[in-house]
This record gives sequence, structure tokens and C-alpha cells, in this order.
Amino acid sequence: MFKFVFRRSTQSIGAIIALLVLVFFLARLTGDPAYLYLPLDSTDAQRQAFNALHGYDDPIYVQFFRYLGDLTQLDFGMALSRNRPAMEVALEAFPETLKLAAIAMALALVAALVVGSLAAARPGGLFDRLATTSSLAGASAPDFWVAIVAILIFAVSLGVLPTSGTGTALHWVMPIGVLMLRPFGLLTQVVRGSMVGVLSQPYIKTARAKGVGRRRIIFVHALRNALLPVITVAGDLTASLVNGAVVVETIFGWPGIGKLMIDAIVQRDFALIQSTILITAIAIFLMNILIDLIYAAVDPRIRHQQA
Amino acid sequence: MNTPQPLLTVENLTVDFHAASGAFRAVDDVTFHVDSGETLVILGESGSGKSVSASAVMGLIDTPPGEIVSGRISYRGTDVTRMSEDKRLAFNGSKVAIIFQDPLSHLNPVYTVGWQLAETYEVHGKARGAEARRLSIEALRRVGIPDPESRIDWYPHQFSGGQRQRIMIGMAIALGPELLIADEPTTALDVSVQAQILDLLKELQREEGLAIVMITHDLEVAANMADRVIVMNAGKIVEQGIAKDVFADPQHAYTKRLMSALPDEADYRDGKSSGESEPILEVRDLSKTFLLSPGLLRPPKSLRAVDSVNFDLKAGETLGIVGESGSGKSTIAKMLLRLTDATSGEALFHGKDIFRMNPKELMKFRRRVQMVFQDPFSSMNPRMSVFSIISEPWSIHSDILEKSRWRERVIELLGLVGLRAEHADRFPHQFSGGQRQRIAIARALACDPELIICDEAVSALDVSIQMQIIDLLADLRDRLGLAYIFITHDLPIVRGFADRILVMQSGQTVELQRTEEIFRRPQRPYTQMLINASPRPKWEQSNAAHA
Amino acid sequence: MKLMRHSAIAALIVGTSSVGGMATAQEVTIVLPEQPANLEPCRSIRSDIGRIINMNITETLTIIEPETGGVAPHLATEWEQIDDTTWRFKLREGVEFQDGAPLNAEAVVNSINRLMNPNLTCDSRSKFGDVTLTPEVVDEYTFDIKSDVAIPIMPTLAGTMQIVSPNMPFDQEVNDPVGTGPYTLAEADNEHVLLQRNDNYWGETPSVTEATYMWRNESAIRAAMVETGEADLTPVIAVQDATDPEADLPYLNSETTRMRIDMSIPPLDDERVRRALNLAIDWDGMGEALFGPDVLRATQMVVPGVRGHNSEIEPYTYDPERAKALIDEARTDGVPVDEEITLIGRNGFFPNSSESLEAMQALWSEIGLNVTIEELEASDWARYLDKPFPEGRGPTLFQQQHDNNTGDAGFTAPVMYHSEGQYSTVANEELDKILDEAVSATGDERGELFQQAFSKVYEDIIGDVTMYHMTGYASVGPRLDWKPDLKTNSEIRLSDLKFK
Amino acid sequence: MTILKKSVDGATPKAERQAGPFRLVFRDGLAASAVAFLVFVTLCAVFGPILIGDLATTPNFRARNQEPFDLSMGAAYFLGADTLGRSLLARLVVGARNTLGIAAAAVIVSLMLGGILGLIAGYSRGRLSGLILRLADVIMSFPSLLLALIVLYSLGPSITTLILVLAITRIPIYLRTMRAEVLEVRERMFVSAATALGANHRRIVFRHIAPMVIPTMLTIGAIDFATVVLAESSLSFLGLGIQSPQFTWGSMVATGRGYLATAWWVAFWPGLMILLTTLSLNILSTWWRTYSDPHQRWRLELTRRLQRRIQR
Repeated sequence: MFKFVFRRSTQSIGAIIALLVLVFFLARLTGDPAYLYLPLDSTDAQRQAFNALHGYDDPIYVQFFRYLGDLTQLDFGMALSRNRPAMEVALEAFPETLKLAAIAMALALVAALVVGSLAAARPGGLFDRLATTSSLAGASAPDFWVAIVAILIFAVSLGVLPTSGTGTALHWVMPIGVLMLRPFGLLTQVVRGSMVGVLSQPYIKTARAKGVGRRRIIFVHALRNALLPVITVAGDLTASLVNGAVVVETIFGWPGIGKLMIDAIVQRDFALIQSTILITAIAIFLMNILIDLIYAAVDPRIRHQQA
Repeated sequence: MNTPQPLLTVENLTVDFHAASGAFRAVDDVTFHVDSGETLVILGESGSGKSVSASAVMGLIDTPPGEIVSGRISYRGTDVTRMSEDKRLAFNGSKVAIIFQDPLSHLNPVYTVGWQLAETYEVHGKARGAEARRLSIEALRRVGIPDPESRIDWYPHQFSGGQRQRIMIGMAIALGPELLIADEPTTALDVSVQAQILDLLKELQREEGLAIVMITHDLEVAANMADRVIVMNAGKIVEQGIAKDVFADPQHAYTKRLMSALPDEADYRDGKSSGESEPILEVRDLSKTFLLSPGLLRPPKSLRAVDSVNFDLKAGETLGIVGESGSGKSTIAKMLLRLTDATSGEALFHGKDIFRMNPKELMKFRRRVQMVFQDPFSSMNPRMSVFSIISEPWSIHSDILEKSRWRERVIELLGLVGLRAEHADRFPHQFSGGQRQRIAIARALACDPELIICDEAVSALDVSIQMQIIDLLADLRDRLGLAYIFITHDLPIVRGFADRILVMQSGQTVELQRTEEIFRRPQRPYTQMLINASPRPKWEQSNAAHA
Repeated sequence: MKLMRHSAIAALIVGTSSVGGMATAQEVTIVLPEQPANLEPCRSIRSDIGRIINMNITETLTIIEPETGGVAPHLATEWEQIDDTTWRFKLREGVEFQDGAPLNAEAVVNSINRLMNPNLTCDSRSKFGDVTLTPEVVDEYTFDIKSDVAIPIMPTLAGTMQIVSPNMPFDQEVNDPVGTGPYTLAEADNEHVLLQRNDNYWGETPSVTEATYMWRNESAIRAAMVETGEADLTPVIAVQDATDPEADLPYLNSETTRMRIDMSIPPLDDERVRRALNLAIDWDGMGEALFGPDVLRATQMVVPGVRGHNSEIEPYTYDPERAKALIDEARTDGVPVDEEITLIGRNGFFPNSSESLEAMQALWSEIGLNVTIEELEASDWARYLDKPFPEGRGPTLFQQQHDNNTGDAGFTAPVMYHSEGQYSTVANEELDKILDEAVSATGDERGELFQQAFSKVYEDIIGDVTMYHMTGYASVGPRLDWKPDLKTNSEIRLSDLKFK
Repeated sequence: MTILKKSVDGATPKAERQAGPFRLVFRDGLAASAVAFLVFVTLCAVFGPILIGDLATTPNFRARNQEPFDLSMGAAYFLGADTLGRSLLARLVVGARNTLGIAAAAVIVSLMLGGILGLIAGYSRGRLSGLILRLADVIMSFPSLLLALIVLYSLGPSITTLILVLAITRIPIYLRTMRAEVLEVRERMFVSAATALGANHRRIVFRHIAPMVIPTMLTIGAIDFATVVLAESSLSFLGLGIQSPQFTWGSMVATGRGYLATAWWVAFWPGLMILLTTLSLNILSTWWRTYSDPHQRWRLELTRRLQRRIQR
């Protein structure tokens, strides 16, 4: 087990390094940062001075080796736009996103498991059709559109929720609700599909022959078997939430890493881009390992065979 | 049979399966009864409706759209088809229990067997917690699982096939039901294990006074277990009666045909024993070691699947390789076909080592040696037409046949294996298992091979079809001068077909002899066991169960 | 940086108190369109920073009055030009920085040197171009600013320099500014910035005790926050969100937009074509549709009130017939009017910027020009902004927005129209001469010369298609009595906020 | 020989006449409406721009923010107009082409690239396979926004670059699925059979493995189509999507979002189109999954009433 985690970690470190190299070079292909840092009416001399000050006039490989050198000292560079160490800024924002994504994902998963399972109990039935259509509809609308409409309705018209920001429990309702929609819709479909398949497995017949009731068959016998594909999809969706809660963070003024990353990208704050990507990448790789471990926990065959 | 009222009566049961093209009658006006403590065998081939009629008793036929159209199933006088959901749940498992073919897929893979056993007690309110666990351990012990205290926490995949079926039986009898339905309980098992399971069932029946409805396609198993027999064909009961009578003197034409599929005693192939000619294939010290991939929690292990096997084969000769699962017989086939590499040893085909052939030689070799696999469902690409399947060798080896003659030759080959020209444009799923195996044979014949390796080529087929395919192979052998390596777990089946037999166990050679020698004078206990493992009819057994 | 790690308790209190705008009578919540990248005073001409700290935390020597082009005293009480390259300022006495350091000549000299420190990336330095400033202490409250070239508008420029405490790190950009202003920075994190009243302030004590700044990108959300009372004020909302004339107040935001004509490349080198470009646009229809009923048609790149603004220039009127005729005329004279003309835009430049491109493209196509749009990402767009312009670019019309809140056309006209101007596509000797004179002139003469230049550009040369003086809308909650003005883009003085 | 004459044994070919998917889909009201809607939208995408002409791009300041369901400006303004007074109906029809075209192209490109990489990873195993999988990891954690910006900057704004961005970010999905499928299929008996016949790798991959996995890939593609349309719209929201004067439904929603409080229709109609399109695709892929599963297909084949009777 430790061996497995170790092997996966070494592989992942390789991938993370490749990612950082890629980001380092590609980010510097996107134009002269002096144009974005300095006011438009700056002079050429001022721009050159800026580039010289921050080493942007060195050949790119020199910049790269300097970056690597700093990395070995755990120096991730200064976030130029923020006047602060880049890693500090990124680490401050990451937990905010993680909290949001984890809660949204957990709720979506639980709701999808219940709704998807019930829908699979009678495929083609009324509940199935209603659940399928409405969950998919929720997943099919652009999230920023849903978010703004929700704010106009719940905050402005009804006045029951705050428009945006953080603070009280009520502040969490809309961001999580919007963030949940897509995972919920997709997961419900995955749960349903997987459940329908599992419910026609022979061991379900055995359970019925034993006299096990319908509800217990669905939620105890079938559900755990139906989990594997759900975990895979849920993992991918969580990864995309960690990386891509940008829209929700932007609209609701949530101080998360997605928003930070896009700001960094737009402002060409290289050190900050690298740090945010490093953190999310590590989070995603850790999560992939976690998912493999969950696999093994859910399915003893995987535990006993191999990873 | 001292109870006046039967335990279970099925009257005029008719079951339809619905499909877009209309209803298909799976069970047609079937009537039978079961008395306490007796064994009723329902005998029939696939699609005869035998399983459906038994499942109906448990209310288990809703997978896909089966519907009881008419008829009555009563258990001690109560109609079970009209039970409420709650009554049904209380009834299933406690009064009537069922075990199935393929216990692996019928046990929930993600829960321990102990959990699954304990659940039986718990859902029926018989025991819970520690008490349920204790009862579960007892149940495992009862069905002969060694060391049940620790194995209760194992998962189904950690047991062998025979043990899994024991666990299924333990679960079925946990609540002391009066009737056990056994749906092909030994079909996927090795012969030696099959005998043990049948003995266990009989023992339990004796001790518990259990009535058993045994569903099987296997005549020997049927004879071994039955007090009474029902023979079903195409949804109808064609014959029923006391087992001995039915077997000894079948009345219905279908029953007669079935009975004739039992292999004959005499009739060994007189082996033209082309003793003088050079062997076409010489296998020397062939070995294969598998490195088991390390588990999450275990160190890596290695398994010697084939251990220094030697044999040779002459032109036109048939070698039977017989062994139970895990004996390494299929691995030999794979190595000889170069589908997997040998760990050591050599196999000389016309003097050239198969394992050291260069690509060009290998291509030539692959024209001379063909194969027929066990499962005709999966050995053909489902998206290719029969024509493309049979002609594939010609598109791989472009010099065999010019394209303009392909169709003509495909039709010729189809004729040779007993299929018709119009079959060429159909797809594999439109054929029955036997037909598919014929197609596979036609493909093997497409490049005029010298040797065909048949890996369990008839194991998946109904008995009557098995004999047809073997006869076809024998006929082709005589007409085309083919040599066969015929791999099987079923010793009797090669009796009239193979010239020599290689018996294998755990990767090692047990015995290599002429067929007649093997059957008449088996040298080793294992061979003897294989021969004797075939179940004997109940009425011939010394201490027959109380009748 | 200590600032950023404030005690959890404090954050919690603020976090909950800012909910629903339940601020007590003396506290306000202001919602901005973007998070301030940092809080460094030497970068405060960026509006995201300036709106928070300018005139609240840090103050300037002089105050520019953009409506009139005048300059008023603030930290400096008087000033005079001693020679061509030297200005002498006198400081207000008795003023202290928030950290207790006295405001004296030495502190100001240090502050100016910090602004000019090459080791800092100071945005505010851009106003000075490549000039070198050498400040010198004369006595406790008097100092000189010497420069290597003459700067006739030094008092105006002094209005952009934030004076910071000498205790602030000289060689490092920071996020905890210390100035002389009426407010001090209390907290700052990714969600909010909190300013508290400085009770030792030298001037009049303002009525707001605490101001919380938050930021939301979406205009609709900012408007909703003011509407629901979660915020008291937002300086910028989109025109379509300005639905309540009581609360949503328009103001000229000192930005002016134009399409710069690349005059060197045919067919744009033909004056008739350039005139047609100006005549083909439905200025009133487009202005109202995209920028609201309060938008002001521009004839020059500075807003009314700025020294040098010429209010006598008559704008071109919508006349598609004449435009078409001009194009046809040019065509018969062999001008390649069918050449593909590219509109270079910048994505997300200003509200409805791409819609305005689309509208103009459609209108120009109607008079027979072949126009395509290319909307570029900011730094890609910037390649076309400065000289040297990209090689092989073809005829282009370049979308530009210019902000001059200094009250003087000297920050606009030379750079845009002088043949050596950084953004200029115009090369006209006569115009160069006028501009050269204007730059070194002072007083009324300076204004008149710039007016002359603007009318020449607009009427004779037609170097661009000037569009609009842009209007912003601020949304003000019912508790506050406040009106936005030309400077709202760059500063929001908390001391101007009054409660009703 | 008697055996040869006995020939065709017992069982008849299974379900001789299977109802084809086209006939079945019309038995299911929901699936049928999904098909009908998709056909309609596709027709719009193909023929719309020819029929509509300039109406979708010409500003008409008189009709600025025209309310829907008001016929005073003519039928073209039935769904209202946007800020520049352009007919929303016309823009929806014309926008269908870019929306569907971009999504389809992105799905095809990522399906091809991901499919081929997955095929290699699954078929070759070993080190190359591991390398390709790590590549997928890298793509997965590479923020699509940065990618969009890089591509936008270095290749300039165009539909091609947008397709490229969307396609690259979706590659891992296909790559992993393809690999998993190939790993399974390559163990099937008919692959061994082909090897034993002497088939080379190319033949096995293209003739035997690819046809087996393509249906799964196409199903995923259909669902992914929806994801791509939404991703494209999110890029527009952040200003990195399609650049004007080109437009898609996604960019219409993104630019219209500012008017949700005052002129809801500007963003509502394109949002509705996106919703209906993605919903239809999802419904169809669910339907297809049922259809292609032999254990479940009966649910489609039987009438609803019969199903209810059987299931009690």
C-alpha cells in the first residue's frame, strides 16, 4: 500500500514537473508583460527598465534556470501584481476553493446517489423521467447565467439570500447550489446507468431469493457495486471544480484560487500563475491517488489484485 | 413420499417473454409437483424453459420482460404467484431457497461471505449481530468450508469455484427451507468438484429431509440425483416419470435423442498409429512461469503454469490434452500458437522451433497451424460478417487465394462444415452456439492447415451439439488428413476421438498414453479419479437415498 | 505584509458585520468592480488602487480641478517657477503622517525619490515620461523640484504624486501605505479592505468612521448589492443597470474613445475616405443604444473643462448619403476603397466595446467599405498601440480609450497627434509646430494653442474617428449624499461622503 | 455423412427481426422530441445563414432591446432584439452554425487525438502507455483558461484557435476511455484468434479493435458535445471565447447576461437553445445506452402499458 502510494507519487511528481516546465515556457509566449504591468502611456525606456528589473529581458532559458534554482530553495517568486510572495497568496486562496468544491461535490454526490438509485429502480418510470430530465436540464445551462438569475431572484426579488460574498451560512447557499448543478446532473446519470446495469446482475437475484427487500437491495446490495464508475466521474468532476470554479468565484466574489489564477493569467503574473497551477496540480494528483484508494476500499477485488 | 399433499404443485404454468417482434412462449402449459424430501430433476437443453419454470416459484422471472400468463403455483396449498410483496419476502429463503450455476456472479463481490450469510438471518429476523455471525460460521462449517472462523471474512473471489457453490448452498439452507431449487449447480465446475457438490446436496437432503428440484442439462448429473425426472423441450414437458424408467426406456423421440448423446462405452479410435512417419510437432521441456502482479498488500509471487511438458504429434494424429481448470492445458495451446511466450523449452514444428521463428517463418507457420477456441461467442469479431471472418486468413496471407475466388471458396467451406451459402452474409450473433463453432472450424480450414488446436472447443455447447461437432471434426480429419491437439476438461468426450491422451494436473504431465490404455489401464490415481468422477446413476448406487 | 495576516477574530467580526450592509450609521460599504492588485501608493494612478487610497490614506501636494483645468493647494500651500527647470513648493505646516512622522521637506523629497526609484515598478511615474526629477530640500517646509527638461505643468503633475511617510520601505513595494490622509488602513485580504478614520487628521474630520471595500466583477451584482443595501455605493455600473434615476447617477468619467485612423496606408491616406468614416456613423443612435442617454459626443480626445478643450468644434453628423458619395468619388479617382480595412479592438475594453465595433462595422459596410473586426487580447492589442506599429499590417482602424483627468491637454494632444507622438499616426508639420509651441507655453496661450491643434486635427486632417466622452454610472444607496464626478474613476474621497 | 446432413442444429437465430433504432426512437416521446429538435437545429445551422442573410448582423437602433412577442416590427423580431436592435431570432438561427460547428469540430478533433493516443496507450502498454497517461494528467491539470489565452495570443483570435483550445482540454476524457476499452477488447478471444491467423498490429488495431470501441467513443462524444458548448460559453464569459463579430449562442448569453435584469430575453433565448440542445443530446445518449444494452433494450421495445403490467 505504501509502495503503491509511493509509486504513484513519484510518477505524479514527474508529471507535475512537466506541467511546470510547460506552464513556464507557454506563459511567456503570451506577450510582453511590461505592457500589462505599466500604464499604457509609459515610455519604451520605462518598459525596458521594468523588464530589466525583473529579468524578463534575459533569454528564456536563463529565466528558467533561475526559476529552478529558486525552486530548490522553496522560493516560488514574488507575485509582482500583489507585492507578496506568490505561494503565500496562492495558499491563502486555495482553502476557500477547496471548501466550496468539497461541499458542493459531497452534496451533489449524495443527492445523485439517492436520485439516481431511485430512478434506476424503475427505469422508464415517471420518477426516472422526471429525475433524468430535470437533473440534466440543470446541468445543461451555462452556470454564469444560472448564477445571475439566481441572484436576481433570491437576493433582489425575494431578498432571502445575500447577493454574494462570504460570511454567514446563507452566503454559501447560492455558490454551492450553482456549483452543484452540473456535477449533480452528470452524476445522477452515471449512478442511474451504473445502477441499472448492476440491478440486472445475478447476485441481485440471489438477494431477492434470500428475501431481501427492494429498498435494501437498491441501497445496500446494488449501490456499492455501482459506485466504481461514479467515483471515477466524481473524481474528474472534482478536479475540474478545483480548477474551474472560476465562474462561480468571479460572480459571487468568492476569494478562491480559480479567480486568483485567471487574474494572474490576465495580468501575466508569472510567479503567481506558476504557484496557483502548482497547488491545484498537487491537489488533483493527491485526489487521484485518493480515488485509487477509495476504489480499493469499495471493491475488495481491486484491493486483493493490484492497483 | 408419505405426504398425501405435495409440497409444491405447478399447474398449467405458461410464461411469455415479450419482445418487439411479439411474445415468445418460454414455458407452455407446464404441470408438475414436488413431494417433501424427494429429488425432482428437470432435464432439458438451453432454451427449453427449465430454468424459467423453476424461477417462477421464487417470483424471480422479471428479468427482462417475462410474464406469467396463466397457471398456478401453490406451496402447501397457497398460491405463491399472487403473494403480496411482504409475504413474498418472508417466503423466499425461509420456505424455498435456490442456488445457481456460476456462484461467482451470484455472490455479491463487494461484501464478505459472512456478511451475506448473516444478512439471510437478519432480514428474516432470525438472528442479528454476533449471533448471526455464529450461525454463519456454523453454516459454513456445515457445507464443508475449512476454517470457517477466519474464512467468514473472506470475499467471494478469494474462494475456489467449488467452495463458492458450497457457500451458496450454505446460504440457501441457512433458514432450513423445505425445498431447494438447484439451477445447474455443477455446470461450471470440474468433474471432481462436481461429484463433491452432488454428494453434499444428497447428504443435506438426507439430514434435513429437504426436497430438491434439480435443473440440469447433464444426463449423468440427472441420473445421479433424480428420484423422478421431467424432460422439457421448447417450453413443454415431453416426458416424465421415475428416473430409472425414463433413462432405461425413453418414450419420447426427443428423450431418445438426448440419451443417445451419452458417449458410448466401446469404440476407441483404432489409431492408424502412423508410427513410422516423422512427427510434425515435437514439444520438449515446455515450461511457463507467470509472475503474479503484486497485490496492494502482498509480495509478488510466481506461478509455474506449465512445467516441463514433453510430447510429439504425427501427421493426421489426434492428441487429447485433458485436465481440470488450472492444469495448464490452455497455456500450452497459447504457447504453441505463439499467443504467449514460453519461459523455457522448445516446440519444433517440422524441425523448426516455433519460439525462435523470424517473422517470415512465423507467417508460414500460422498458415499451417490453426485453432478453434472454447467460446464461439467471443472468438469471432461481432462486427464482421461470416464471409469476412472466414476470408480473413486470405486477406492476411495474400498469396493463398485471389480475391475473385473468395466467395466461391467461402461457400464451399460453409458446405463442408454443414452450413448454407446464404449464411455468409450474416453476423455471428445471428447464429446458435453450435453454428458459430462450425463457422470457427470453417475459418480454421480456410488455409488448408496441417494441425488444428482445439481449446475446449465443445465445452460451451449442449450435449447433443457437442457430439455433432466432434463428429464433424472426426469426419474432416478423415477427409483432409488433419492433425488435432484437442484440449478438454471432459475425459469421456475424447474417448472415441483421440489417438493418444495427455493427462495434466497443476502444469505437470500425469500420464501420456494411447486412449484405450488410459481408459482401460489408467496408471495414475489422478487419471483413475477423472474417469470415475463421472457421476453414476442413483439407482446403481449401493446406499441410495431413502426413496 | 503583517497586515495580511490579521487576527482571525478581527476578520470574523468584519466578515459578519459586512453582511447585508448592516453597518452602523457612520460606517459605509463600497463595492468596486475589481480587487486592488495591491495597495502601493506609487502605483495609485491605477484606478483599482487609487480608488481606495488616493486622498483617503495618502494625499498629494496639489489638487487638480479637472472641470476647470485649475490646480488648488493641498499639502503644498504655494508654489512658483524659479527658472525653466526648477519649481519651488512651500508645505503646509503642522501636518503629521499617520505613523507620527512630521510632514516636512525632507519627507517629501524622500517620497518623490521613492516614486522615481528605478527598483520599484511605479505606475505613477509614467506621467513624467522619461524626465529625471531632482528634488532638493530648501528649508524645513520648502523644497525645490529640478528637472532635466522644462515642465511648465509641474503643479498639475504634483497632483498625481502621493506623498508617503519616510518610514515606508524605500526599496520595496508594499501593501500597507502610510500617508497624511484622513483614513488609515486597518485590514486587507482577498475579500475586503477596511479603512478607519484617522483621528489625528490635520484637516476637517470627515463623517464616515469606517469604510469597507469589497469587489464584484459583474455590474448586475454590484447594482444588486446597492439595491439590497449590502453596499452603500458603487462607483461603476453598466448603463443598463442604471434604472433608478434617484440612485444611479451619471458622470463623465474622463475617458474618451476613438478609432485611430492609420493615415499612412491606402485607402485611409485619402481625406475623403476619412471624412466618410466620420459621416457614416449614426452617432446618436449608437451612443444611446450602447452607452446610454447621457453619453457625450466627442470631437476631441479631452473632456470639456480641460485646458485646451475646444468647444467650438462642430461634430460630424450622420449622413450616409454623403459618405457614400465621398467613397464613390474616391473610388473613381483610383483610391483602393475596396481594400479590406481591419478594426483592431481589445476584448472587454469598456462596456459594450465590441458591440460598438460591430455597429460601426455594419454602418461602414453600408457606405461600401470592406471592413472586418479583429478583437485582440490586451497585450496583443498593445502591439498596435505604440510606435513602431507592426509591419505589414494593412489599413487599420484602432480602438482606443484615453483618460485625461489632469485637466491639461498636454497629456493628450502631443502624444496622439505630434509626428513624434507615441500613439500618433499623424505627420503634419504645421500641426507639429503648433503642438511644440503649446507644450512649452503656459496659461491662456497654452489653452488656445491646444484648441487650435484639436480643431485642425478634427476638421482638416481627420486623423481619427473620435467617438464619445464616456459616461459612467455610480449607484448610491439611500443613506448617502454623494455625487460622482470626473475624478471618480481615480479616487473616491471618503471625506466627501455625507449621510442624509 | 449423416452429421453433415443433420447440419443446422436446433436453436433458431436469435430475434431474427430486430426493430431498428430509427423505428424504436419514435416510440419514446422524449427521445423522439430530442431527435426532432436536433434535426431542426442542424437544419438551422446548415441553411439558416443563407436564408437569413444580414439580418443577424445589421444594427437597427429603432428596435433596440425590443421586447419579444411583439409583432409590430415584423416576424423577425418575434423573439425580441438585442442592444443593437438585431433580431434575436435571426441571431439564434445564424448562431447555430458557429455553436454547433465549433462544438462538433472540437469533439471530432479531441475524439480523434484522444482516441489515437488512447489506442496506442491501451495497445502498447509498457512505458509508452505510462507516458501517455501522464500526458493526460498534465492536460487535466493545465488550466484551460491559460491555454485559451496562450492560443489566443500566439495564434490570434479565430474559430480555429477556439476549436483547438476546446479540443485539447477534452482529450483526456477520450484518451482514458479509449485506453480502458482497448485494454478490455485486446484480451478478447477474437483478437487472439486474429493474432494466431497471422494478423499484424495494424490489422488488429484497425480491423478488430477500433470497430469495437468506436460506438462507446461516439456516445461519449455526444455527451461531451454538451460539455463543449457550455465550456465555450464559459470562455466567452471570461472574455477568452469567440471574438466579435463572430458569435455563438454561448457568447450571446455571455454578452446578454448584463441585461438579465432589464432585458431578460437577450440572454434567455440563446441560453434556452443551449439547454435544449445539450438536454436533447443527453437524453439521446441515455436512450442509446439503453438501446445498445441487450439486457435493457426490451424497455424500449415494449409498450409502456405492457411494461407496467409486467412490473406490477
